[in-house]
Amino acid sequence: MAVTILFLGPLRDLAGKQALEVQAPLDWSGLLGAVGPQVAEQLAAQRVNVACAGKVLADKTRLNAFDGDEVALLPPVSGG
Amino acid sequence: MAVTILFLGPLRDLAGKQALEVQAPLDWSGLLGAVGPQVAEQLAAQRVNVACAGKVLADKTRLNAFDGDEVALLPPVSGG
Amino acid sequence: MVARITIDTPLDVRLLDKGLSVGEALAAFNAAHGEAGGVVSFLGKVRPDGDVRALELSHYEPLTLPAMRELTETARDQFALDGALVWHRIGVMTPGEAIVLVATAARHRRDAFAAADYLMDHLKSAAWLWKREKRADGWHWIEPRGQDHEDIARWE
Amino acid sequence: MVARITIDTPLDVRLLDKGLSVGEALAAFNAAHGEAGGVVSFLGKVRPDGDVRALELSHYEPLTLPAMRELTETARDQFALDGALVWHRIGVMTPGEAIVLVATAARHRRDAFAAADYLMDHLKSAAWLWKREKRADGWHWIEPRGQDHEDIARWE
Repeated sequence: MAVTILFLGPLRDLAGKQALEVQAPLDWSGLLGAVGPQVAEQLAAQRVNVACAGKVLADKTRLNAFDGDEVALLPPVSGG
Repeated sequence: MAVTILFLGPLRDLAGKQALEVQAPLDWSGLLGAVGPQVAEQLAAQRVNVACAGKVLADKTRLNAFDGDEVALLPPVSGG
Repeated sequence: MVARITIDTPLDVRLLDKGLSVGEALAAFNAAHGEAGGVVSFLGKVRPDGDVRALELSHYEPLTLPAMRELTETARDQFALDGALVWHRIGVMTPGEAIVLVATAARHRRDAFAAADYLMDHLKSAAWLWKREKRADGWHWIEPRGQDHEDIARWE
Repeated sequence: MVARITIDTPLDVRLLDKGLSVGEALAAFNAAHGEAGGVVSFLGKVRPDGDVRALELSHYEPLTLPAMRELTETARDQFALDGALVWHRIGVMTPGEAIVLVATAARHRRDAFAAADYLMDHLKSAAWLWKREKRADGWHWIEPRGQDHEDIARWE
Protein backbone atom coordinates (compact mmCIF):
# COMPACT_ATOMS: atom_id res chain seq x y z
CA MET A 1 0.00 0.00 0.00
CA ALA A 2 1.00 3.64 0.00
CA VAL A 3 1.26 7.00 1.68
CA THR A 4 -0.52 9.94 0.01
CA ILE A 5 1.29 13.28 -0.01
CA LEU A 6 -1.05 16.29 -0.41
CA PHE A 7 0.15 19.69 -1.65
CA LEU A 8 -1.97 22.48 -0.16
CA GLY A 9 -2.41 26.06 -1.29
CA PRO A 10 0.45 27.52 -3.34
CA LEU A 11 2.52 24.32 -2.93
CA ARG A 12 0.10 22.69 -5.35
CA ASP A 13 1.29 25.00 -8.13
CA LEU A 14 4.93 24.53 -7.17
CA ALA A 15 4.56 20.74 -7.22
CA GLY A 16 2.53 20.83 -10.41
CA LYS A 17 0.10 18.37 -8.84
CA GLN A 18 -2.36 18.08 -5.99
CA ALA A 19 -1.29 14.72 -4.62
CA LEU A 20 1.38 12.04 -4.94
CA GLU A 21 1.39 8.41 -3.87
CA VAL A 22 4.62 6.96 -2.48
CA GLN A 23 5.69 3.70 -0.85
CA ALA A 24 5.11 3.33 2.89
CA PRO A 25 6.70 3.94 5.33
CA LEU A 26 7.71 7.56 4.77
CA ASP A 27 10.07 9.57 6.94
CA TRP A 28 11.41 13.15 6.63
CA SER A 29 14.25 12.35 4.25
CA GLY A 30 11.96 10.16 2.20
CA LEU A 31 9.50 13.05 1.97
CA LEU A 32 12.17 15.55 0.91
CA GLY A 33 13.31 13.13 -1.80
CA ALA A 34 9.79 12.44 -3.07
CA VAL A 35 8.45 15.97 -3.53
CA GLY A 36 11.05 17.39 -5.91
CA PRO A 37 13.72 20.04 -5.20
CA GLN A 38 11.44 23.14 -5.28
CA VAL A 39 8.92 21.84 -2.78
CA ALA A 40 11.73 20.33 -0.70
CA GLU A 41 13.29 23.78 -0.39
CA GLN A 42 9.97 25.22 0.86
CA LEU A 43 9.53 22.29 3.23
CA ALA A 44 12.91 22.93 4.79
CA ALA A 45 11.76 26.49 5.60
CA GLN A 46 10.23 26.78 9.05
CA ARG A 47 6.88 28.20 7.96
CA VAL A 48 5.68 25.10 6.13
CA ASN A 49 3.92 22.70 8.47
CA VAL A 50 3.40 18.99 7.96
CA ALA A 51 0.34 17.05 9.07
CA CYS A 52 0.24 13.26 9.23
CA ALA A 53 -3.00 11.33 9.64
CA GLY A 54 -4.91 14.52 10.54
CA LYS A 55 -2.46 15.91 13.10
CA VAL A 56 -0.02 18.78 12.61
CA LEU A 57 3.43 17.56 13.65
CA ALA A 58 5.18 19.54 16.36
CA ASP A 59 8.50 18.46 14.78
CA LYS A 60 8.04 17.68 11.11
CA THR A 61 11.51 16.12 10.80
CA ARG A 62 10.18 13.26 12.95
CA LEU A 63 7.62 12.31 10.30
CA ASN A 64 6.86 8.62 10.35
CA ALA A 65 3.96 7.83 8.02
CA PHE A 66 2.58 4.32 7.62
CA ASP A 67 0.47 2.52 5.10
CA GLY A 68 -2.74 4.46 4.32
CA ASP A 69 -1.62 7.68 6.05
CA GLU A 70 -2.17 11.04 4.41
CA VAL A 71 0.74 13.48 4.69
CA ALA A 72 -0.34 17.09 4.10
CA LEU A 73 2.13 19.88 3.35
CA LEU A 74 0.72 23.09 4.79
CA PRO A 75 2.21 26.41 3.71
CA PRO A 76 1.43 29.52 5.80
CA VAL A 77 -2.22 30.54 5.56
CA SER A 78 -3.07 33.66 3.58
CA GLY A 79 -3.46 37.08 5.11
CA GLY A 80 -6.11 39.64 4.29
CA MET B 1 -51.51 81.65 24.72
CA ALA B 2 -49.43 79.33 26.84
CA VAL B 3 -46.25 77.43 27.52
CA THR B 4 -46.50 73.65 27.84
CA ILE B 5 -44.39 71.98 30.53
CA LEU B 6 -43.68 68.29 29.87
CA PHE B 7 -42.67 65.85 32.60
CA LEU B 8 -40.47 63.09 31.19
CA GLY B 9 -39.63 59.67 32.60
CA PRO B 10 -39.94 59.34 36.39
CA LEU B 11 -40.82 63.04 36.75
CA ARG B 12 -44.19 62.19 35.27
CA ASP B 13 -45.01 60.03 38.30
CA LEU B 14 -43.69 62.66 40.70
CA ALA B 15 -45.78 65.39 39.07
CA GLY B 16 -48.82 63.14 38.86
CA LYS B 17 -49.32 64.31 35.28
CA GLN B 18 -47.65 64.26 31.89
CA ALA B 19 -48.03 67.92 30.97
CA LEU B 20 -49.09 71.27 32.34
CA GLU B 21 -50.09 74.49 30.58
CA VAL B 22 -48.99 77.78 32.10
CA GLN B 23 -49.09 81.46 31.07
CA ALA B 24 -46.32 82.73 28.80
CA PRO B 25 -43.68 83.95 29.26
CA LEU B 26 -42.05 81.47 31.65
CA ASP B 27 -38.68 81.91 33.37
CA TRP B 28 -36.78 79.73 35.88
CA SER B 29 -38.54 80.99 38.99
CA GLY B 30 -41.89 80.77 37.22
CA LEU B 31 -41.10 77.16 36.33
CA LEU B 32 -40.11 76.25 39.91
CA GLY B 33 -43.35 77.79 41.14
CA ALA B 34 -45.52 76.03 38.58
CA VAL B 35 -44.36 72.43 38.95
CA GLY B 36 -45.02 71.88 42.66
CA PRO B 37 -42.48 71.44 45.46
CA GLN B 38 -41.44 67.82 44.73
CA VAL B 39 -40.58 68.37 41.09
CA ALA B 40 -39.03 71.76 41.95
CA GLU B 41 -36.65 70.00 44.32
CA GLN B 42 -35.60 67.57 41.56
CA LEU B 43 -35.24 70.44 39.09
CA ALA B 44 -32.88 72.25 41.41
CA ALA B 45 -30.62 69.19 41.40
CA GLN B 46 -27.98 69.36 38.71
CA ARG B 47 -28.85 66.11 36.96
CA VAL B 48 -32.25 67.23 35.64
CA ASN B 49 -31.93 69.01 32.30
CA VAL B 50 -34.40 71.44 30.78
CA ALA B 51 -35.16 71.74 27.07
CA CYS B 52 -37.00 74.68 25.59
CA ALA B 53 -38.36 74.63 22.04
CA GLY B 54 -36.40 71.47 21.21
CA LYS B 55 -33.01 72.55 22.59
CA VAL B 56 -31.41 71.43 25.84
CA LEU B 57 -30.41 74.54 27.79
CA ALA B 58 -26.76 74.89 28.75
CA ASP B 59 -27.91 76.92 31.78
CA LYS B 60 -31.45 76.00 32.74
CA THR B 61 -31.75 78.92 35.17
CA ARG B 62 -31.77 81.21 32.12
CA LEU B 63 -35.01 79.67 30.86
CA ASN B 64 -37.07 82.17 28.86
CA ALA B 65 -40.02 80.44 27.23
CA PHE B 66 -42.47 82.30 25.00
CA ASP B 67 -45.94 81.70 23.73
CA GLY B 68 -46.27 78.26 22.13
CA ASP B 69 -42.94 76.93 23.45
CA GLU B 70 -42.66 73.46 24.92
CA VAL B 71 -40.53 73.19 28.08
CA ALA B 72 -39.39 69.62 28.72
CA LEU B 73 -38.02 68.48 32.08
CA LEU B 74 -35.47 65.74 31.42
CA PRO B 75 -34.31 63.56 34.31
CA PRO B 76 -31.14 61.48 33.85
CA VAL B 77 -31.63 58.68 31.31
CA SER B 78 -31.82 55.12 32.59
CA GLY B 79 -28.88 52.79 32.79
CA GLY B 80 -28.81 49.11 31.93
CA MET C 1 -35.64 35.67 1.36
CA VAL C 2 -38.09 38.28 0.20
CA ALA C 3 -36.71 41.68 1.17
CA ARG C 4 -39.58 43.63 2.67
CA ILE C 5 -37.20 46.23 4.06
CA THR C 6 -35.17 48.54 1.85
CA ILE C 7 -32.36 50.74 3.05
CA ASP C 8 -31.57 53.58 0.68
CA THR C 9 -29.66 55.99 2.87
CA PRO C 10 -26.11 55.42 4.17
CA LEU C 11 -27.15 56.40 7.70
CA ASP C 12 -30.46 54.80 8.62
CA VAL C 13 -31.64 56.02 12.03
CA ARG C 14 -35.09 55.04 13.27
CA LEU C 15 -37.25 54.97 16.35
CA LEU C 16 -39.70 52.09 16.13
CA ASP C 17 -42.85 51.63 18.15
CA LYS C 18 -43.34 48.06 16.94
CA GLY C 19 -41.23 44.90 16.83
CA LEU C 20 -38.37 44.80 14.35
CA SER C 21 -37.40 41.92 12.09
CA VAL C 22 -33.69 41.60 12.74
CA GLY C 23 -32.92 39.17 9.93
CA GLU C 24 -34.64 41.30 7.32
CA ALA C 25 -33.08 44.52 8.58
CA LEU C 26 -29.58 43.06 8.42
CA ALA C 27 -30.19 41.47 5.01
CA ALA C 28 -31.30 44.89 3.71
CA PHE C 29 -28.32 46.62 5.32
CA ASN C 30 -25.88 44.11 3.78
CA ALA C 31 -27.52 44.53 0.39
CA ALA C 32 -27.22 48.32 0.68
CA HIS C 33 -23.48 48.05 1.38
CA GLY C 34 -22.30 45.44 -1.08
CA GLU C 35 -18.87 47.01 -1.36
CA ALA C 36 -18.05 47.06 2.35
CA GLY C 37 -15.50 44.46 3.37
CA GLY C 38 -16.91 44.13 6.87
CA VAL C 39 -20.31 44.48 8.49
CA VAL C 40 -20.77 44.32 12.26
CA SER C 41 -24.12 44.22 14.01
CA PHE C 42 -25.26 44.42 17.59
CA LEU C 43 -28.68 43.33 18.74
CA GLY C 44 -29.80 44.12 22.27
CA LYS C 45 -32.75 42.19 23.65
CA VAL C 46 -34.88 42.39 26.78
CA ARG C 47 -33.35 39.89 29.18
CA PRO C 48 -35.71 37.58 31.07
CA ASP C 49 -34.27 38.74 34.41
CA GLY C 50 -35.94 37.59 37.59
CA ASP C 51 -39.58 38.58 37.56
CA VAL C 52 -39.42 41.28 34.88
CA ARG C 53 -42.57 40.91 32.78
CA ALA C 54 -42.26 43.94 30.53
CA LEU C 55 -40.04 46.90 29.80
CA GLU C 56 -41.19 50.35 28.69
CA LEU C 57 -39.01 52.92 27.01
CA SER C 58 -40.27 56.46 26.84
CA HIS C 59 -38.49 59.28 25.03
CA TYR C 60 -38.78 62.95 24.12
CA GLU C 61 -39.42 63.08 20.40
CA PRO C 62 -37.87 66.49 19.58
CA LEU C 63 -34.53 65.45 21.10
CA THR C 64 -34.22 61.70 20.67
CA LEU C 65 -34.04 61.30 16.92
CA PRO C 66 -31.83 64.36 16.21
CA ALA C 67 -29.41 63.19 18.93
CA MET C 68 -29.28 59.68 17.48
CA ARG C 69 -28.66 61.10 14.01
CA GLU C 70 -25.87 63.33 15.26
CA LEU C 71 -24.22 60.43 17.09
CA THR C 72 -24.41 58.27 13.97
CA GLU C 73 -22.81 61.01 11.85
CA THR C 74 -20.01 61.33 14.37
CA ALA C 75 -19.41 57.57 14.25
CA ARG C 76 -19.38 57.58 10.45
CA ASP C 77 -16.76 60.32 10.34
CA GLN C 78 -14.63 58.90 13.13
CA PHE C 79 -14.48 55.34 11.77
CA ALA C 80 -14.71 55.97 8.00
CA LEU C 81 -17.95 54.04 7.68
CA ASP C 82 -19.66 53.24 4.41
CA GLY C 83 -22.92 53.20 6.33
CA ALA C 84 -24.65 52.63 9.64
CA LEU C 85 -28.02 51.46 10.85
CA VAL C 86 -29.26 52.58 14.28
CA TRP C 87 -32.73 51.41 15.19
CA HIS C 88 -34.18 51.76 18.67
CA ARG C 89 -37.45 50.44 19.98
CA ILE C 90 -39.70 52.60 22.13
CA GLY C 91 -42.88 51.61 23.95
CA VAL C 92 -43.59 48.37 25.80
CA MET C 93 -41.51 45.23 25.14
CA THR C 94 -41.49 41.75 26.64
CA PRO C 95 -38.47 39.56 27.46
CA GLY C 96 -36.71 38.26 24.34
CA GLU C 97 -37.86 41.21 22.20
CA ALA C 98 -35.31 43.41 20.44
CA ILE C 99 -34.59 46.81 22.03
CA VAL C 100 -31.82 48.06 19.81
CA LEU C 101 -30.19 47.07 16.54
CA VAL C 102 -26.97 48.72 15.39
CA ALA C 103 -25.07 47.79 12.23
CA THR C 104 -21.94 49.30 10.74
CA ALA C 105 -20.35 48.75 7.34
CA ALA C 106 -16.74 49.64 6.65
CA ARG C 107 -13.94 48.77 4.31
CA HIS C 108 -11.98 47.25 7.18
CA ARG C 109 -13.11 44.94 9.92
CA ARG C 110 -11.51 46.87 12.79
CA ASP C 111 -13.41 50.06 11.91
CA ALA C 112 -16.75 48.27 11.71
CA PHE C 113 -16.20 46.67 15.13
CA ALA C 114 -15.04 49.90 16.78
CA ALA C 115 -17.93 51.93 15.34
CA ALA C 116 -20.60 49.49 16.55
CA ASP C 117 -19.01 49.41 19.99
CA TYR C 118 -18.81 53.24 20.03
CA LEU C 119 -22.43 53.63 18.97
CA MET C 120 -23.64 51.30 21.71
CA ASP C 121 -21.55 53.01 24.38
CA HIS C 122 -22.92 56.44 23.45
CA LEU C 123 -26.45 55.59 22.43
CA LYS C 124 -27.98 55.45 25.88
CA SER C 125 -26.89 58.92 26.87
CA ALA C 126 -27.44 60.43 23.42
CA ALA C 127 -30.91 59.02 23.01
CA TRP C 128 -32.81 60.54 25.95
CA LEU C 129 -34.64 57.32 26.79
CA TRP C 130 -36.21 56.48 30.12
CA LYS C 131 -36.80 52.90 31.06
CA ARG C 132 -39.15 51.23 33.50
CA GLU C 133 -39.75 47.57 34.27
CA LYS C 134 -42.95 45.84 35.17
CA ARG C 135 -42.53 43.32 37.96
CA ALA C 136 -45.02 41.40 40.07
CA ASP C 137 -45.58 44.50 42.22
CA GLY C 138 -45.97 46.99 39.36
CA TRP C 139 -43.80 49.39 37.35
CA HIS C 140 -40.34 50.54 38.51
CA TRP C 141 -38.17 53.22 36.90
CA ILE C 142 -34.60 52.16 36.17
CA GLU C 143 -32.05 54.48 37.72
CA PRO C 144 -29.04 55.83 35.82
CA ARG C 145 -25.92 53.82 36.59
CA GLY C 146 -22.22 54.55 36.71
CA GLN C 147 -21.30 51.94 34.09
CA ASP C 148 -22.63 54.16 31.29
CA HIS C 149 -20.22 56.92 32.17
CA GLU C 150 -17.36 54.40 32.24
CA ASP C 151 -18.41 53.08 28.83
CA ILE C 152 -18.19 56.56 27.34
CA ALA C 153 -14.92 57.32 29.14
CA ARG C 154 -13.30 54.48 27.13
CA TRP C 155 -13.42 56.72 24.06
CA GLU C 156 -12.03 59.92 25.56
CA MET D 1 -39.79 35.74 7.40
CA VAL D 2 -39.94 32.00 6.85
CA ALA D 3 -37.05 30.44 8.74
CA ARG D 4 -35.42 27.98 6.38
CA ILE D 5 -32.39 27.66 8.62
CA THR D 6 -32.55 26.15 12.08
CA ILE D 7 -29.80 26.33 14.64
CA ASP D 8 -30.09 23.70 17.34
CA THR D 9 -26.61 23.59 18.80
CA PRO D 10 -25.06 26.32 20.96
CA LEU D 11 -21.86 26.27 18.89
CA ASP D 12 -22.65 26.09 15.19
CA VAL D 13 -19.47 25.75 13.13
CA ARG D 14 -19.72 25.15 9.40
CA LEU D 15 -17.69 25.17 6.21
CA LEU D 16 -19.91 26.07 3.28
CA ASP D 17 -19.18 25.50 -0.38
CA LYS D 18 -22.16 27.60 -1.49
CA GLY D 19 -23.42 31.11 -0.80
CA LEU D 20 -24.89 31.80 2.62
CA SER D 21 -28.03 33.75 3.40
CA VAL D 22 -26.85 36.14 6.07
CA GLY D 23 -30.27 37.46 7.09
CA GLU D 24 -31.68 33.99 7.58
CA ALA D 25 -28.63 32.73 9.42
CA LEU D 26 -28.75 35.64 11.88
CA ALA D 27 -32.51 35.35 12.32
CA ALA D 28 -32.06 31.66 13.17
CA PHE D 29 -29.18 32.43 15.54
CA ASN D 30 -31.21 35.11 17.34
CA ALA D 31 -34.15 32.74 17.62
CA ALA D 32 -31.88 30.05 19.08
CA HIS D 33 -30.62 32.46 21.75
CA GLY D 34 -33.74 34.23 22.91
CA GLU D 35 -32.42 34.71 26.42
CA ALA D 36 -29.14 36.39 25.47
CA GLY D 37 -29.09 40.10 26.21
CA GLY D 38 -26.69 40.85 23.38
CA VAL D 39 -25.92 39.35 19.98
CA VAL D 40 -22.98 40.58 17.88
CA SER D 41 -22.32 39.52 14.32
CA PHE D 42 -19.51 40.05 11.87
CA LEU D 43 -19.90 39.51 8.15
CA GLY D 44 -16.81 39.57 5.94
CA LYS D 45 -17.34 40.02 2.22
CA VAL D 46 -15.14 39.86 -0.87
CA ARG D 47 -14.13 43.47 -1.55
CA PRO D 48 -14.29 44.70 -5.13
CA ASP D 49 -10.62 45.73 -5.04
CA GLY D 50 -8.99 46.88 -8.23
CA ASP D 51 -9.33 44.21 -10.88
CA VAL D 52 -10.07 41.25 -8.60
CA ARG D 53 -12.67 39.15 -10.39
CA ALA D 54 -12.87 36.17 -8.08
CA LEU D 55 -11.44 34.76 -4.88
CA GLU D 56 -10.82 31.10 -4.13
CA LEU D 57 -10.38 29.64 -0.68
CA SER D 58 -8.95 26.16 -0.41
CA HIS D 59 -8.58 24.26 2.85
CA TYR D 60 -7.50 20.93 4.30
CA GLU D 61 -10.61 19.17 5.47
CA PRO D 62 -9.16 17.04 8.31
CA LEU D 63 -7.71 20.12 10.02
CA THR D 64 -9.96 23.06 9.17
CA LEU D 65 -13.22 22.12 10.82
CA PRO D 66 -11.73 20.64 14.03
CA ALA D 67 -9.56 23.77 14.42
CA MET D 68 -12.56 26.06 13.95
CA ARG D 69 -14.55 24.05 16.49
CA GLU D 70 -11.75 24.19 19.01
CA LEU D 71 -11.37 27.95 18.56
CA THR D 72 -15.11 28.44 19.03
CA GLU D 73 -15.09 26.38 22.23
CA THR D 74 -12.22 28.49 23.55
CA ALA D 75 -14.15 31.68 22.78
CA ARG D 76 -17.26 30.34 24.48
CA ASP D 77 -15.35 29.53 27.67
CA GLN D 78 -13.32 32.74 27.69
CA PHE D 79 -16.28 35.10 27.17
CA ALA D 80 -19.10 33.19 28.87
CA LEU D 81 -21.08 32.88 25.65
CA ASP D 82 -24.57 31.45 25.41
CA GLY D 83 -23.72 30.48 21.86
CA ALA D 84 -21.66 31.18 18.77
CA LEU D 85 -22.02 30.74 15.03
CA VAL D 86 -18.88 30.45 12.90
CA TRP D 87 -19.51 29.87 9.21
CA HIS D 88 -16.77 30.07 6.60
CA ARG D 89 -17.09 29.85 2.87
CA ILE D 90 -14.69 27.79 0.79
CA GLY D 91 -14.42 27.56 -2.98
CA VAL D 92 -14.76 30.36 -5.52
CA MET D 93 -16.47 33.65 -4.61
CA THR D 94 -17.05 36.88 -6.49
CA PRO D 95 -16.85 40.46 -5.11
CA GLY D 96 -19.70 41.27 -2.72
CA GLU D 97 -20.18 37.63 -1.68
CA ALA D 98 -19.91 36.61 1.95
CA ILE D 99 -16.68 34.90 3.04
CA VAL D 100 -17.25 34.59 6.75
CA LEU D 101 -20.08 35.06 9.19
CA VAL D 102 -19.48 35.04 12.93
CA ALA D 103 -22.15 35.63 15.57
CA THR D 104 -21.91 35.56 19.35
CA ALA D 105 -24.64 35.61 21.97
CA ALA D 106 -23.96 36.57 25.55
CA ARG D 107 -25.72 37.87 28.59
CA HIS D 108 -23.71 41.08 28.41
CA ARG D 109 -22.89 43.27 25.45
CA ARG D 110 -19.18 43.61 26.18
CA ASP D 111 -18.66 39.82 26.14
CA ALA D 112 -20.49 39.41 22.84
CA PHE D 113 -18.38 42.14 21.20
CA ALA D 114 -15.09 40.82 22.58
CA ALA D 115 -15.85 37.25 21.54
CA ALA D 116 -16.71 38.16 17.94
CA ASP D 117 -13.56 40.26 17.70
CA TYR D 118 -11.50 37.40 19.20
CA LEU D 119 -12.96 34.83 16.83
CA MET D 120 -12.19 36.98 13.79
CA ASP D 121 -8.63 37.68 14.93
CA HIS D 122 -7.92 33.97 15.43
CA LEU D 123 -9.98 32.44 12.66
CA LYS D 124 -7.56 32.97 9.82
CA SER D 125 -4.68 31.18 11.50
CA ALA D 126 -6.87 28.51 13.09
CA ALA D 127 -8.72 27.69 9.92
CA TRP D 128 -5.93 26.54 7.58
CA LEU D 129 -7.31 28.39 4.58
CA TRP D 130 -5.37 29.43 1.51
CA LYS D 131 -6.56 32.23 -0.65
CA ARG D 132 -5.95 33.17 -4.26
CA GLU D 133 -7.34 35.98 -6.38
CA LYS D 134 -8.22 35.97 -10.03
CA ARG D 135 -7.16 39.14 -11.80
CA ALA D 136 -6.97 40.08 -15.46
CA ASP D 137 -3.71 38.14 -15.79
CA GLY D 138 -4.83 35.00 -13.97
CA TRP D 139 -4.76 33.54 -10.45
CA HIS D 140 -2.43 34.86 -7.72
CA TRP D 141 -1.88 33.35 -4.28
CA ILE D 142 -2.26 35.77 -1.36
CA GLU D 143 0.77 35.84 0.89
CA PRO D 144 0.57 35.68 4.67
CA ARG D 145 0.86 39.12 6.21
CA GLY D 146 2.18 40.49 9.49
CA GLN D 147 -1.14 42.09 10.51
CA ASP D 148 -2.59 38.68 11.38
CA HIS D 149 0.10 38.09 13.97
CA GLU D 150 -0.51 41.55 15.42
CA ASP D 151 -4.24 40.82 15.59
CA ILE D 152 -3.61 37.70 17.64
CA ALA D 153 -1.00 39.44 19.81
CA ARG D 154 -3.77 41.79 21.05
CA TRP D 155 -5.19 38.90 23.09
CA GLU D 156 -1.96 37.65 24.68
